Amino acid sequence: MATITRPMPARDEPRRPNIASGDVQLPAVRDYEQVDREIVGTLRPTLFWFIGLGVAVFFLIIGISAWMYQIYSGLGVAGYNPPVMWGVYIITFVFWIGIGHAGTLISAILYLFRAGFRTTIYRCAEAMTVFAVMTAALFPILHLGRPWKFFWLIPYPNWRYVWPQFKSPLVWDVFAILTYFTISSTFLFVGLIPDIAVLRDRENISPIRKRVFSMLSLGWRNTDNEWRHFARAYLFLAALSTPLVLSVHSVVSFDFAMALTPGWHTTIFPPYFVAGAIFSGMGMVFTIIIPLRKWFGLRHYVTINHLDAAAKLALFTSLVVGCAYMNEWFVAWFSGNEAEKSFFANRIWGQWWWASAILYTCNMVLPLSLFVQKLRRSAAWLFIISFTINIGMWFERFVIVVPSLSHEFEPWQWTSYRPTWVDYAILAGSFGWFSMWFMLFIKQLPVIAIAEVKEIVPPRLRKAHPHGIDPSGRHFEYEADTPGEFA
Amino acid sequence: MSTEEDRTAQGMTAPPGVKRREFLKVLGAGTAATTMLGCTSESVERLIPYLVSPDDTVPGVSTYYASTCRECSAGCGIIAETRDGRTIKLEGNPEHPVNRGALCARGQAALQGLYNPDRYRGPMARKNGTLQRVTWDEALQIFAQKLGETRSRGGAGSAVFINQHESGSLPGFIDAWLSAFGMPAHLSYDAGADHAVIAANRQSYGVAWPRLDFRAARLIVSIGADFLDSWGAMVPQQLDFAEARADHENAPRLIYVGPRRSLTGLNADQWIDCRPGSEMAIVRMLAGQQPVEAVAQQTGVGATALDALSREFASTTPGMVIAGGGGADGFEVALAVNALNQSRGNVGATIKPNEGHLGFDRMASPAELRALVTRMNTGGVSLLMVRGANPAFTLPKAAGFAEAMAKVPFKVSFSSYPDETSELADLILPDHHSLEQWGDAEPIRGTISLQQPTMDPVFETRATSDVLIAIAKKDPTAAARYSTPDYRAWLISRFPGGATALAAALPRGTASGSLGEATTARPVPAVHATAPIEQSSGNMYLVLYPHPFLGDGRGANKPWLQEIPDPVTKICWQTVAEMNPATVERMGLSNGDLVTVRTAAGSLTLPVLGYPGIQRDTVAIATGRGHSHAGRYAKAGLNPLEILPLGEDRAGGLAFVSTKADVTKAGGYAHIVSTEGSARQHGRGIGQAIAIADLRAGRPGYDSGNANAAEVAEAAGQEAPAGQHGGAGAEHGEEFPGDASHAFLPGMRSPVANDAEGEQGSQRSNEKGMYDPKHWSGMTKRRWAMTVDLARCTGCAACVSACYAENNIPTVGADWQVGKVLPDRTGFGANLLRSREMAWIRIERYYEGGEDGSANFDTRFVPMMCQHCGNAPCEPVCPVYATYHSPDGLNVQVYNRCVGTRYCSNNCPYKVRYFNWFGYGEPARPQYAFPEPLNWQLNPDVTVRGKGVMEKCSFCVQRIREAENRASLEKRPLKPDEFTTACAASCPSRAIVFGDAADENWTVTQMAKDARAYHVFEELNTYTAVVYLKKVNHPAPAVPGRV
Amino acid sequence: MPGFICIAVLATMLSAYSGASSSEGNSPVQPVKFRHTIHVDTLKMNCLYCHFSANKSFDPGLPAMSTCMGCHTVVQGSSDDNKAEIKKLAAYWDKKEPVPWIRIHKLPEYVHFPHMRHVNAGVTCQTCHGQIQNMKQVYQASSLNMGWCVNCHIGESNPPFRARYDCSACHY
Amino acid sequence: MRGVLGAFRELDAAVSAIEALKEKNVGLIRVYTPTPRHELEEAIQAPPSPVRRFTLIGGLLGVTFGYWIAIWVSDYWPLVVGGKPIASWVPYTIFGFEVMVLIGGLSTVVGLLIAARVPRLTLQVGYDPRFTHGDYGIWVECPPEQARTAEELLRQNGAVEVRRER
Repeated sequence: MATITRPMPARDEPRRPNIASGDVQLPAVRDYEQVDREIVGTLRPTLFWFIGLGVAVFFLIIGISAWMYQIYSGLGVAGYNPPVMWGVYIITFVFWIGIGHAGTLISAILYLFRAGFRTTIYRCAEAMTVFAVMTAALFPILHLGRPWKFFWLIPYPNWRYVWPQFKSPLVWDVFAILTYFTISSTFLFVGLIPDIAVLRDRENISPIRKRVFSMLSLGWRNTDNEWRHFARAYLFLAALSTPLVLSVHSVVSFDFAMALTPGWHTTIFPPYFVAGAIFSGMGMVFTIIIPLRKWFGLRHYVTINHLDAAAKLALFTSLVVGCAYMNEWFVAWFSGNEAEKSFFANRIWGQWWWASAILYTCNMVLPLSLFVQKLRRSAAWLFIISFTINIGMWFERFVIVVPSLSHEFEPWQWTSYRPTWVDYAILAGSFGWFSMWFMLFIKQLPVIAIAEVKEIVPPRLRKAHPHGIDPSGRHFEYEADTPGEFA
Repeated sequence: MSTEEDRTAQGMTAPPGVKRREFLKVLGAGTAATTMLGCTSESVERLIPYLVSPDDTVPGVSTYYASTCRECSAGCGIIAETRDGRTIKLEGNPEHPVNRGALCARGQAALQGLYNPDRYRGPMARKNGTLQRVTWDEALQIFAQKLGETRSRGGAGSAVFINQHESGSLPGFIDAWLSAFGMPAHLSYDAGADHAVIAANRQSYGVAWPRLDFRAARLIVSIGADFLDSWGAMVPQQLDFAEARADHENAPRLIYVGPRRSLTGLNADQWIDCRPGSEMAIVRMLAGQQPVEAVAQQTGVGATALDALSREFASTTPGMVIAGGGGADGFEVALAVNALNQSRGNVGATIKPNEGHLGFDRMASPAELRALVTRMNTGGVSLLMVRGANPAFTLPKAAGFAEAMAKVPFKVSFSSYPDETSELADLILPDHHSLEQWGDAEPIRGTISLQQPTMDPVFETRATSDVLIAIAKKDPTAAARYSTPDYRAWLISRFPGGATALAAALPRGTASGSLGEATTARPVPAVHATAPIEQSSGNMYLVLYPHPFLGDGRGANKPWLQEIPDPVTKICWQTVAEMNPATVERMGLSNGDLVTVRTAAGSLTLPVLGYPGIQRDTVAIATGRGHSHAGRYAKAGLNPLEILPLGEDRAGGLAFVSTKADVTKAGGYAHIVSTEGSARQHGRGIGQAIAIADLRAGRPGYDSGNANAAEVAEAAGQEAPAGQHGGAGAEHGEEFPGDASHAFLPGMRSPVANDAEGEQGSQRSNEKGMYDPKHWSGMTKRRWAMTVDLARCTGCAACVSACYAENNIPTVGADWQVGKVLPDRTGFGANLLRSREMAWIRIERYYEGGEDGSANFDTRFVPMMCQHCGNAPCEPVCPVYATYHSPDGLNVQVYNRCVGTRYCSNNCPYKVRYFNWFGYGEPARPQYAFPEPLNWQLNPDVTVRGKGVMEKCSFCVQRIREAENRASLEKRPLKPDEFTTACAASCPSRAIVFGDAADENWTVTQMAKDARAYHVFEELNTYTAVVYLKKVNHPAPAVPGRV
Repeated sequence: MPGFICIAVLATMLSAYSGASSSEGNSPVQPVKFRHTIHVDTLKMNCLYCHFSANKSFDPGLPAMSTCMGCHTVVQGSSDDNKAEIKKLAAYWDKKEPVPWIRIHKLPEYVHFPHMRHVNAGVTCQTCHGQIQNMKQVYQASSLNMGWCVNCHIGESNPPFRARYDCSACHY
Repeated sequence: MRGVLGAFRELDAAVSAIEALKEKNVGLIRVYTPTPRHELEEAIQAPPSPVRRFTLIGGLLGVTFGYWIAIWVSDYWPLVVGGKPIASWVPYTIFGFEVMVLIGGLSTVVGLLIAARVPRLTLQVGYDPRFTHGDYGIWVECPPEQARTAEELLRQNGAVEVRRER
């Protein structure tokens, strides 16, 4: 798991160089002790944090009570309007699952690609993944007509002799999501073990935490042996997670692609969904990491260079998604299929023009601004963009789910759709649920991977400071690039 | 079928009324249809045995009683399926000469009258202002006493008895009773009947209603005569018409003349959209008494069309001209039309007076009731007795019946249900429902149609006839006339052959012979004639028409009739003002905008609906809704009779089209409660049609060969008829194969069976179970399938109501069924605004052509139910096998397995799956669709679906299994056409055929091989088990006479 | 995997009391202690004498009070407690009230069980209702859950009586 | 077990100490480092980790189970849906894959735990909390007679603290 440190650019290079993502450094972090001090310091609860947690729980309670009401009186309380049989719940399900993709992407795929900028943001993203999947997993159950029967989707021996129907994309979902949840949470935990060991050994930790941490750390001691196997295991987990990330959202996209509904029945969905998922994930990462680095005073860990590199990834995925949109239009026109054509006309110019407009603006047009380096390196702008991305991606799913169903083969059954307060309450509740977990996480466990940060911090040497050392043991002069960037 | 002795042995222990419920429920406990909650209730359930078991009834096995339908004056024969003491389903009586086994929506809904939750539980008397329950003894006592007082005051002569018109012995019985007390003969009143036509017929033909032989005619010109809606005896007329049209070669062409295209109008090949009140001119033109130009000028119809009409009429024999529509000059028009028929020799050929229908004889006209109003106002009425009829609602508000009635000293109502009239009564002696009492009808000369109780009374009601006898027995003078204990005995005493003959006749439901007196034409009283419509003021002509189901408002408290969309407008639970879309646009309105319709008599504010089938200067409103006191469901909608000025035609019939009205924008908006999504097919080939010429020439002629029709029309130099824009048609012709694929027809083998043999799928699956043709269960030997002949279907929605009755389908439109969850959607039909209707079969009504606003558009009625696809898209997406394909070709929905992902519905191209959004079957909920005792009607063979599960058409699988069970009990195989589905059974057009398509001997197999056969969305390779047969269009001939 | 396992476990637990949960062994005390032992075992009465429609209807049929009194107007019982029970019955009859028997064998409403098909196929009453002729007080002998039905239908527990095991044979 | 524990401030000091110890091959060496460094890896020259075998076996088991459960269940109560083959292997690939990843990933973690001998209950012998903080450490497990040499080597190479443990 080594992020190779290399010689720094010389002083005469431009003031704001376009840093290769592999070269992102932490010039303001001088030694291991500083890392421990600063990151462990973030765990002290603040009043602001308690308020945030309170708000999250409040929204969660709203959502839960709405759900109880829905279970009691029936799904009719939600805004379903047959044949629009899926609505806000499925939209939100796909939305959260999508967000859940950035984490594993950053921690696994970028790890395989040795992208240096992942080091300080991956822990956050990974936690986000786990919680997002936990949120998403609620919705398939929540949207059932008889939620108390959800376990019939799980293959278990029963006296009925009846098993799930393995040709149904919904059963594929069950497997994909459970696998994804298990693997990504395992991945998160494995990465956490050395850091928990660090926390365990620090003096300024309360005794209760110390006990808990010593249990969680599994008696980790940082021996060479442990590190050796750890590196291997981590590599293989990454290698397994990489195809998993791609597969999960492909499977989710099958929910639609396997149906013959116009607008769903298309082969482009898997790649299109995966790209969209990563895009939305990056959006959420920004939404979370930018305030965090400010409040936790970690701006010299998550530097502008990190954000810059991440923004490039977001830009790329946005381009992929945009390409997919245009492809949809083309196919609708080129196929000459009557149903497909009229459905698309209705989606873009008809009944649902406003939803499409929001979608295309937020996902195709605004992200183009990231071509401008100035904007890419402005935390404020990235924060704004991250919001539009989240909104845009929710509406992408809306545009996929609702207009297709409301304008199908049977003209007699063309309808409209309007959510009720129950839909909105449960949507709000899902955000409450997600934020609650995240709030709890950031004050219990390090939001930045201590051990991995230490890797890219220059080790202490008997020679004079400041300098780094490369694998061959050769010393080189070390200096901060782009002075003042983390001021 | 059983005779009446059997039932009298039925010793029912519990008293009638609600207490009786539990006892009945557990009787059928083995198959009791209570809500499916997904788990057995651990609560202690009781099993209550009979005290003395009835000899003929076997618990869990239905008994069938033949009787007579009293929902309208036609007098159809019905067969009541009774299970464990509850009547659960009505079917037409196949051996009955009137309806030959068919039954209309209103007939089906008779059950909801029988089990109506708002029925009077027992007799009531007005004590200090309010109606209160009393015992029967008290009630009879009060009645007898009042009678005595009236007579002692010498008021007997001024007592009045109004009866809901019916044929048979009862009218005579009542008159006899009245005369015994020295009272005048009763008024037999039917607000739904067309008095003008009846009077004219009697004058011209000597009978009230001659038989219309559509089969003999080659050209039918209907001048506002809606013989498929509610004009005359609907069911027999529809049977004959469908038969006539089914013979494509010699089918009569139907031309409809009138301001509004009713259901009949939509079934016409051509529509002449004349102004209201100008029908006479057209009749004159046909009679050659008036030049075309003048008529064109007067009617506002294109001269070319009129010219073509008159030439075609002149050159086509035999023809048939019929009139109706309730115009102010309805009587004159009808007379003129009759004269026209006589002059052209149609009488005897196509119009057969001597085979007339007797259902409309001896009917009192509204004029007589209006005369009564004047008498009541002047205190000239001492005692008013009303049975069934509801004049306070069915007469225009202007008539002031209610106010006048209040002036009558004592008013007795025999009505079974609360209504506007009984609300004003001082004493209510609730009558039995027609399914609970004895009676007879004589719809056809020489045929007695018998009416017998099919079950014990639901409530503590008494047959009015029995009440009258009881009263008479209290009275010394009158008692002598009544030897018999009750009306049944009285009937038997007069029945030719007596009890034995009656017992023998009951199983068939009919007997030859006659009970009714000879037809006597009633004297027409002085009529309150109205001025010609042109003289009234207003910017639009006002046309009121009776709702096809609700009629004069009788059915308004039956949720089925409120929920099943109007066949024409597809409106439910609501009253709207129909105007031509062009007019709506011109007035700067759009659908749902509120308009105020103001006449001399008052004004009404209601939402506007654009309907292309209306003449441009006309606004039309349906009557029958907007009750104030007729129960919980009847509150829906508005009553246009409130703004109808009092006016009668020369025969004393009510003039429904007698005035103009001022239609102005009221501001505000109301959602239109309609099940219609898009009224256009957008070239999807759902309802396909073929021109007769193409059919003859064997051309596929996709989409009614409109191109051809257009050419013909051009040749004829008139605007092209019937759904052209053949361009579109041709274009789609390339997309969807025009001719039907019989790819799956060889033995109609289901692809499932093929797959089991590996022909389609892979051989990887080593276990094929019952899908293996060699499997011992042999289930793959059958494939249940259905054909729907669009050339026969008139869109009357009888099938829909039959399906509601058979399959325990909940109605969801009542406003309390929505709760407070849809703030923007409240009031009646709120659930339907989110298109949550549950009808397993629906009638889609598509327009073809006429986008330019021309009068001639073609209408396609497509009954759409689950197509039971061989390759069903809904099946593979269900995660729990809740829907799958059974080896005998059914697309099965297993309710108790369904978890409610609703994915199946998303994936259904036909959109025929329906979801239980609320607990419609759970009594504790506001959404409960079967409030006590409506739940008595629930079919025990069909599970009542619980909250959160999907449901859909099952091809009446319960009937399939029942037939299989019967066959196995009798140790024989199924006989071809042995049974059929509920929709097919009730269809008055015989458009639906159901059966085993894998067996050559079933009719369905032959039907499916018709050249017109096609599958909806064939290009999706769903291998549907439902085969549609294209509609056959008869465009106007190019040259005079038939081509 | 933990997630997977615990949900599966939870599911299995839930399934225990979901669907047609088994009330096997349920044996309530009836208002009148009717003795199948005496009527069937000792007197060798045919089941169809009382349950008259079991061979021609879905519903097995419950004997009318008149059927009971047909014999018990004369038969007064041998032992004392029998006499007592028969008196109870007579009391009901005099009051012209039916005996409110407590239901023991109950299938959910969404299952349609045609008794006549089974009886005519030669399935004995005992197959499902247990050795009822030996039951002093009737109890539910079989679980009556779906697996139990299916075992017979697929011809596993009782090959000669195999029948179609298509869902729509019973669920509609 | 007994031996000598040395703590180092600097990385290169620890590296040289390891080389020295290996040269004299004094006892078994266990190195503590706050974060993995290639310099140390090279100095130690440990064999490759066995974890990969766990991953391979787990993955193979997973894919087999995935396919098997799907096909077995379909054939257990054959019901045709949408006219498709009762056991259609193509979609079942999804189960093969997902379960492969699941079992594979979990067995990898199991492999890690087994190979790295965690979880362990006691940390006391030959360990110091500072090794998770900033310092490097070397634990030389050796008989007492060699302990002295070890101590000297460690000190020479700049150990900030050396202590014997038993």
